[in-house]
Amino acid sequence: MTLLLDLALVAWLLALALHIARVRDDRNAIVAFIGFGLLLGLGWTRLASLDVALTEAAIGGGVTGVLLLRAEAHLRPGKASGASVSHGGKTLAAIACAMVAAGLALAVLAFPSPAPTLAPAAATALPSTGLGNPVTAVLLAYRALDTLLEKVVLILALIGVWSLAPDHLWGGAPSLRPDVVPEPLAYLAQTLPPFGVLIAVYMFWVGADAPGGTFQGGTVLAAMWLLVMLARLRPAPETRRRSVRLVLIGGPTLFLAIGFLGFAMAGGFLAYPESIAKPLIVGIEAALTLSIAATLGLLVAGPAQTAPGR
Amino acid sequence: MAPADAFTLLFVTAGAILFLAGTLGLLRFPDTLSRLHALSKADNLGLGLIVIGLLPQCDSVTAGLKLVCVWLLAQLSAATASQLIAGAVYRRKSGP
Amino acid sequence: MADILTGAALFILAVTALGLFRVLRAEFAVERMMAVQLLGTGGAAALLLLGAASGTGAMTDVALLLMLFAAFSCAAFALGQASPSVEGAERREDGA
Amino acid sequence: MTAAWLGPATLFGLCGAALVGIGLFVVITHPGLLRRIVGFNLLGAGIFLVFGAVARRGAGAGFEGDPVPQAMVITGIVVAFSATALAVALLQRLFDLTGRETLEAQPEHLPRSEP
Repeated sequence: MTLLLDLALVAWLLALALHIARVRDDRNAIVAFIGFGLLLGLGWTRLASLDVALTEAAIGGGVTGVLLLRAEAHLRPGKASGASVSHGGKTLAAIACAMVAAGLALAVLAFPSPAPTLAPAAATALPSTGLGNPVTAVLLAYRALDTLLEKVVLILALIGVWSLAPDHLWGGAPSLRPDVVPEPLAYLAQTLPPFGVLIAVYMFWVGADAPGGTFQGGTVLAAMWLLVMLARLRPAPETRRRSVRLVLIGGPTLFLAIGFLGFAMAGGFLAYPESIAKPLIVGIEAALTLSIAATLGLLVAGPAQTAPGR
Repeated sequence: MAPADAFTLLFVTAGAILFLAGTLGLLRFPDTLSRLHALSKADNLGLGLIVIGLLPQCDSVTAGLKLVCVWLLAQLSAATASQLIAGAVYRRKSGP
Repeated sequence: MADILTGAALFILAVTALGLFRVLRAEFAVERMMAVQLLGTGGAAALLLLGAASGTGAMTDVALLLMLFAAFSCAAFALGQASPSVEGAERREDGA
Repeated sequence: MTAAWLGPATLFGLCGAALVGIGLFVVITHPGLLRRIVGFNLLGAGIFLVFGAVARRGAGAGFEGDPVPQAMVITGIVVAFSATALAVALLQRLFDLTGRETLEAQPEHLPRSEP
């Protein structure tokens, strides 16, 4: 029965992907992509990666979808049917892509058996962190450097997005304002965020011992913030505001500071003393959750569109 | 079969049938509004029945509470989404 | 019992997918918004059933998040739909 | 061997390979840049699925999957999102300046000066 379920999921994922590739209308493709993200979240649970399933449902199905939908609405007025690639070129591209896919498929089939794994190593080191969720332990203890660098990438991407604003708008507020806000949406924006914030705090809190954690919690918070901004209950903040920038870099800075403290306290960069490893990790996670929420939300909001007020 | 399992089976089956009904409505009904009606009613009731059916299988009160939360969230989002879609349909019909 | 619950999840997913492709082919763009709603409810139901079948409580959390983001995406879609420029383009598209 | 063949790891790994192919095709052939961004995301999803297959096969020590690739996929999804956001912002700026959402040269369409 589970085999049938897996086969069906794979078939639907591929069908949706083909639909995205073939359909003419961009909006239709984006809606299909949101569906694809939600379905892929289901697929990840079949691979026993609940942490990834949560992230995929939140980012793939939710926040990316909103980003693309807003872009589509922005680009719609000038929809020009650009000259598409010639028929021969398309065939050639299809053959090349099929070959790449086939090569990758062969690699999947030729995975060594027994599979190499770091799971035992992660398991033996887990007690020293005081955490119960191995994925959180990998993200914030064994491979903390990766996570730290990823935060830097996020901030860099945000700086990249901001710097696309014309010079005189630098430091101003991004504009998420739609022309019309339907009444039910305003209602949703008032009722959903309390729920969402509760779910985000819960996600963050169980992350130490069960699937969940900073990314999932942060994404939920970002989505709720976006909903409030989209429904015009709160304006988007000016990007030059000090508080905004402090929240953005607060998480990575705390992470880095504790990382350097590791030299003094545990003999290495990003090493935690065993006795207080868990409180340290949870503290870093709390600050990171807020930073991630702010960064993701502002990434979707885009570059500044109104001049900064004097 | 334990009574709890029989209860689960009954409600899950009913829920699955409602999902089928919702999709049939979606495939067969002629216009947007009645399709919307079929979808929002049947799917939410279906999810509700499945949640009720799974409650006896929960091993803790928190797990049961979370199940109910999923359903509440579905209620909220379905109600709003239906309103939004219906509003869009209405605007397109009457025109600005 | 686990097999029956998995079967029910498969059934609901199948029915949902059927509706999904019907909605994605719909001639009115508004109806496509139902696709996400459909997948949110159907996916959440399937996840709850699978979680009960395998005894993983955390599956409920995934269902919770799926529902939350389905609602969120619906709202975003409705906003794009409501802006006048889109509605104008929409009518042109339908008239064609 | 047959059990490994039919397991979810292999199935979703193959699905990932196919998604990479489809995503790459969209990125190469589609004229619209927005759709190319969607294709890029499909491609990413495919690669992550292959990683997921690796993680699932690495189950051991009481875990249902190898946590290291799983953590890498989570990091990857977030980074892919930030890249998507940057690409979308670039595309919107291109559109504001030239009124086009494709990359072909259109000599008659001179860029408007900045407002």
